[in-house]
Amino acid sequence: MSDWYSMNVVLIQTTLTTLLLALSIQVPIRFGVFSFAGVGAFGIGGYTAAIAMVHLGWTTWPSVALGAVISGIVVFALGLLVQRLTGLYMGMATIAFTLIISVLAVNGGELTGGAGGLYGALGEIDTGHILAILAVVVAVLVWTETKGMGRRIDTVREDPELANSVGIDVVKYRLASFALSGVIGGLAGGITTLLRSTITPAEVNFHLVIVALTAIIVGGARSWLGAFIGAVIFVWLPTMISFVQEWEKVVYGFIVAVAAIYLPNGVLGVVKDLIHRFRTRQERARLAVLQEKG
Amino acid sequence: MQDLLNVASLGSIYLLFALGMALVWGTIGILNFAHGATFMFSAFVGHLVTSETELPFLAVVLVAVLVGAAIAALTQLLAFQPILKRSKNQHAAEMRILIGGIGVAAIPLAIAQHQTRSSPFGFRSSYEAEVLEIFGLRLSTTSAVVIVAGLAIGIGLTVWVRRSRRGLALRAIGVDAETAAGMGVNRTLLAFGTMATAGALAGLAGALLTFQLGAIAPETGDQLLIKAFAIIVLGGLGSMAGTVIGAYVLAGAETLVLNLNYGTWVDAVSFGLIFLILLARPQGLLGRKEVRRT
Amino acid sequence: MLEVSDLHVSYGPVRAVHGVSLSASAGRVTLVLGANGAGKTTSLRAIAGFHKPDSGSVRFDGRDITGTAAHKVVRRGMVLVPEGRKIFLPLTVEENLRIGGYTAPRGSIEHSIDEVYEKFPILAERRHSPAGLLSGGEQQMLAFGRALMSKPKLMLMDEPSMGLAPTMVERVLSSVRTMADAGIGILMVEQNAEAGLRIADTVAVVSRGETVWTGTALEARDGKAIVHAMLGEAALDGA
Amino acid sequence: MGGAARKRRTLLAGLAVSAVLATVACGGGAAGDSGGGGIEKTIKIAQVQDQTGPIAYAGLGASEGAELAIEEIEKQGFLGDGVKIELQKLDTAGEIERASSEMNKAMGDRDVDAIIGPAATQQAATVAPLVGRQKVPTVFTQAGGEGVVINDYTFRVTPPMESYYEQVLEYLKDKGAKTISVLYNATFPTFSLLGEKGVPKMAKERGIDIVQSLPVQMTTQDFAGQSQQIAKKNPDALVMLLIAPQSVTALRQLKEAGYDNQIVATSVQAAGNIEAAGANANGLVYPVPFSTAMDGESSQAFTKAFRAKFDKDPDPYAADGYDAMWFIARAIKASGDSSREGIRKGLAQVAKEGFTGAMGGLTFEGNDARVDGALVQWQDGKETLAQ
Repeated sequence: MSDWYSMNVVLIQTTLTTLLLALSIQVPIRFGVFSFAGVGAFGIGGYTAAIAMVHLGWTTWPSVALGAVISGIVVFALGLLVQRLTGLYMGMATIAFTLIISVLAVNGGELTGGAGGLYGALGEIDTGHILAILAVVVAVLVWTETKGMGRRIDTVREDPELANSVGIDVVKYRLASFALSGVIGGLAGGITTLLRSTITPAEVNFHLVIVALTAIIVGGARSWLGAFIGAVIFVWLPTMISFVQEWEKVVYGFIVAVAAIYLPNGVLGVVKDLIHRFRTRQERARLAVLQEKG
Repeated sequence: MQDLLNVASLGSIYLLFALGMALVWGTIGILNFAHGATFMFSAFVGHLVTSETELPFLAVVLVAVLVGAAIAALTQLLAFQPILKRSKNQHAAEMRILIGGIGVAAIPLAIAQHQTRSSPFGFRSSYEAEVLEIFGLRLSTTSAVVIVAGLAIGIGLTVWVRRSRRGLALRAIGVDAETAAGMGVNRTLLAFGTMATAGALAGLAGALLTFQLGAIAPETGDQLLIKAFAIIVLGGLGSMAGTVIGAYVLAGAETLVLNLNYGTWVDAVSFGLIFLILLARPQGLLGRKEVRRT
Repeated sequence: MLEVSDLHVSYGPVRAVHGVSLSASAGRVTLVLGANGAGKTTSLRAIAGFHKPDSGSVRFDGRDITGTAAHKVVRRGMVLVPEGRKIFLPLTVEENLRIGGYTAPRGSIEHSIDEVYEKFPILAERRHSPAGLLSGGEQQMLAFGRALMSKPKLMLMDEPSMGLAPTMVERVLSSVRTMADAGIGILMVEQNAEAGLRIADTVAVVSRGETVWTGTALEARDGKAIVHAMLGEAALDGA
Repeated sequence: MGGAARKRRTLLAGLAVSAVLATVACGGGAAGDSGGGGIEKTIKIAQVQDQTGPIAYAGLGASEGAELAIEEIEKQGFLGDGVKIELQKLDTAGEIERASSEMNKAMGDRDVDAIIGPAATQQAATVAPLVGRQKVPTVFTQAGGEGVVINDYTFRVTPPMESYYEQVLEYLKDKGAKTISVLYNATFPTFSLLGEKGVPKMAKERGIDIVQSLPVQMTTQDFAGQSQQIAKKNPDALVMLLIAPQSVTALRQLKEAGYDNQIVATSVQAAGNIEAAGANANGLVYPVPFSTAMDGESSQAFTKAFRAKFDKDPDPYAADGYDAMWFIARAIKASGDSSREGIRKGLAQVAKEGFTGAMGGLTFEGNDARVDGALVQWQDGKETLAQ
């Protein structure tokens, strides 16, 4: 077991950081805000953490924390600016924000290391640390998914006018989703960077947006659990299908397309369906037994 | 003056690529992420064919147009149509269409990368670009063709969508697909035709741009995709005229930045511009006010 | 002209309609009454081809059209004026009419548009403005006009008076009568039973997914007690 | 810190288990993995490089070169009779994450004695600290950026571009060039370094004026504007530092803009990447660490053997793989020990002395290779040594 662990520790850690990144995109979508600023936050958090370590000589966790705080603030400020936008217009504006972050990094001179990026920022992070941080993040998200809070957020997403009329401050909820997405994205960026020891502008790109989006849609967009399933699938899929060798990417594309067609609510939806069906069958069986007895 | 000509040339490149994407997205509401791959693969097949036998200009274009139409038609038939059929409404389908497109796009990309080892490819054609010199301005014949084709098709499509019976039906589908069906519009067939047309446009763009640039790489399509996305949002979704204007505005902004010799800031400036325009006019330059929620 | 018998329709596991039978004929207004959720709208949509029925049959003009897709049903001469009017708001008034005439021969379109403008002069005045700027009543006129563009033999109407001011209700329903008098068959679902009964020829009452009573409008008006029982108090408020 | 200690413990536990497994599997102690001394009968080398994706050409080329080297090593009995080398290819697919997980897999496999590491700087810089921690000797090819050769376990056989770019400026000086323009992709690390620091410094030393410096981005696809600006200034030569597809377009548009003077480029143009430019590329000069046109004996021998085995011309990436594999083989012979530690010691020793390979004479600065390289000229689909 521990042999397996040491062989796959990178994949395990990558799964966790990918989950954080996916969550930073999923949170605003659950609030009805089509924002990809989480990927920009990933860049800000990563760069901030690397700069704090390389230039300021900070230790691991203060660097990560600084990254999370700064990206939280920046993305919140972005939220104030773009909150009026809807739908894909919001999507475009936040993608523009993300790409601008990348250009800033290219032109950041000594501070950001220019096109070559920053290297040598190797933090002291192990799987336990990431799990602990993730536990806190997930706990917060579970709270936003359950009972009253969950229903209020669903209303904000599905029917903002209704939400306003029943006294839910839609604007406040949406801004909160920006801040939350910024902090989570910043954490993802900081941890990923200090695990790898490097960050370059080329990483903070449209491709990362696609990775995160694909993970949550295929996994399930409405719950953190869906994002988790998506992260597991997309991090482990390449190793699972590496036997097809050079056609790996073809198989990958095929699997993504098939998932989009046949899994309307993602893998999580299928699992929930199966559980539901199983329960109803049990229920029916129980009723049948009762009726026979009666 | 020469700069204006360059803007016209670059803008027409963007426009040719963006038109097909704008047509399907703005009317039948399909944001096709496989458009870049369709574009690239049409040119790639052109490359394969011309490496067997040398072909004249028009023949290469024809091959690419047919391949583009075929890929898009297949995408619609095998991916998007099943998704639409399995979705309760357009809103639920949108995300899945996006992801489905991403999956589909991975397949031709992987094939082309594998075949070319990602080196750039061009055409072997009897056509040789010549440079025209008029009043001291230099313009290659290919650029001239690209400018004329871009403008002609852009204006043609604008007029067609605005004036023709099918164009009207397409716009009606864009507003409310079900009610349009109630008026006798065969949505499936029209969507299929529109996708094939958009694919043909992608193929045309693929052939013309490969002639214009000399060669493209398998990844070129992805880079254009994000620009096209920006152009359509900039111009206003659903407005073909907006797309035409958006393409030249983006090209103008980029050329301006390049001429001031801030080459590394090009993306920041063009996306910053889009950001600002969205803030000032959330529906894009010529977009309609009500934008469907996504 | 239209014979619907023993229609069954379900949404996934929910059986919305189980046993609706209706008929309509040229020049007559058939009013479908029933409480909210009785299955009226579902029946109409199934007849027009927006839902596939589980069983039962829809015969129109002597042909079985059960389960025929909506865009084909229009070509047969039957058109639905949907609940909430569903005008294409960003399109202009005239564009809305043109899309209504999508199935008509191209040569006849201009003439049909003129006819609609004659019937509803208000539309002619606003022909080039976006339909979204029209008032509720004007939008209902436009919905009628749009449906007329396909030269229908039968119009299905789902709550034409919904959300309109009382004076507007009168005008809308009287134009329904006019259309029927011109020879078009009308099958109309209407919550406002009192106003509906004034222009109807025949009445069908649907309750909990089944047709429970049919008769003439006269019988329905006289037999208020029966209808009352079927519909519950709310529906005939003020009657 | 606590976390690090825990990690070390987990790791040790992992190592212990795998050591036991290895012992059991080999029927007792034949395969020592930590300084047991001696050369094993089967030496396993993992090649963790792109086999698919946008830079697959580097990994695929290196695979071919390495296979050729293995064939020669085994045929010669270079490491003793019957000693086999097993090459395990692990695909990084152009992704940093994949690179680090595949590296981890290779490092976790105790049978792997040495690794040929990722060719992209970003991937290499990410895994470099890890191989230092896990003490697995790793030879990188390409990966010309900073942060790659950073500890005793990291080596690199491809010289960084700026180390052999001097000859380009020397060539231009010899040709009598007084003014040059620089057109460079500033978002590509190697080119931004060379364009902003390297070339200006080299030009200044030779009294050449840079009249224009035009940075572009990775996403730039149209060079009409820049071409016209360059044609207007009409410098004696143009230094063009662009990625493969950009180069093809720029060459065409420069010609169209009427610029006909000398253009010099980079090794990116090698491996047939410039073929798509057709006649527009004629006369283009660029430096390469390896070319089939190179007239050195060892280079010629490599080219000949490669053609015989694969029925095509070797590209510089094949030369990388070939030299990397020979580097490792020489290291094993030098230390007489095919364990990880033995190979590391051997690599350091061979690096001190240098050796002759496909790229000609390789010398090392620390663990980082330097070669003279060659300046080649492209003419009608063929490279010839630039005169």
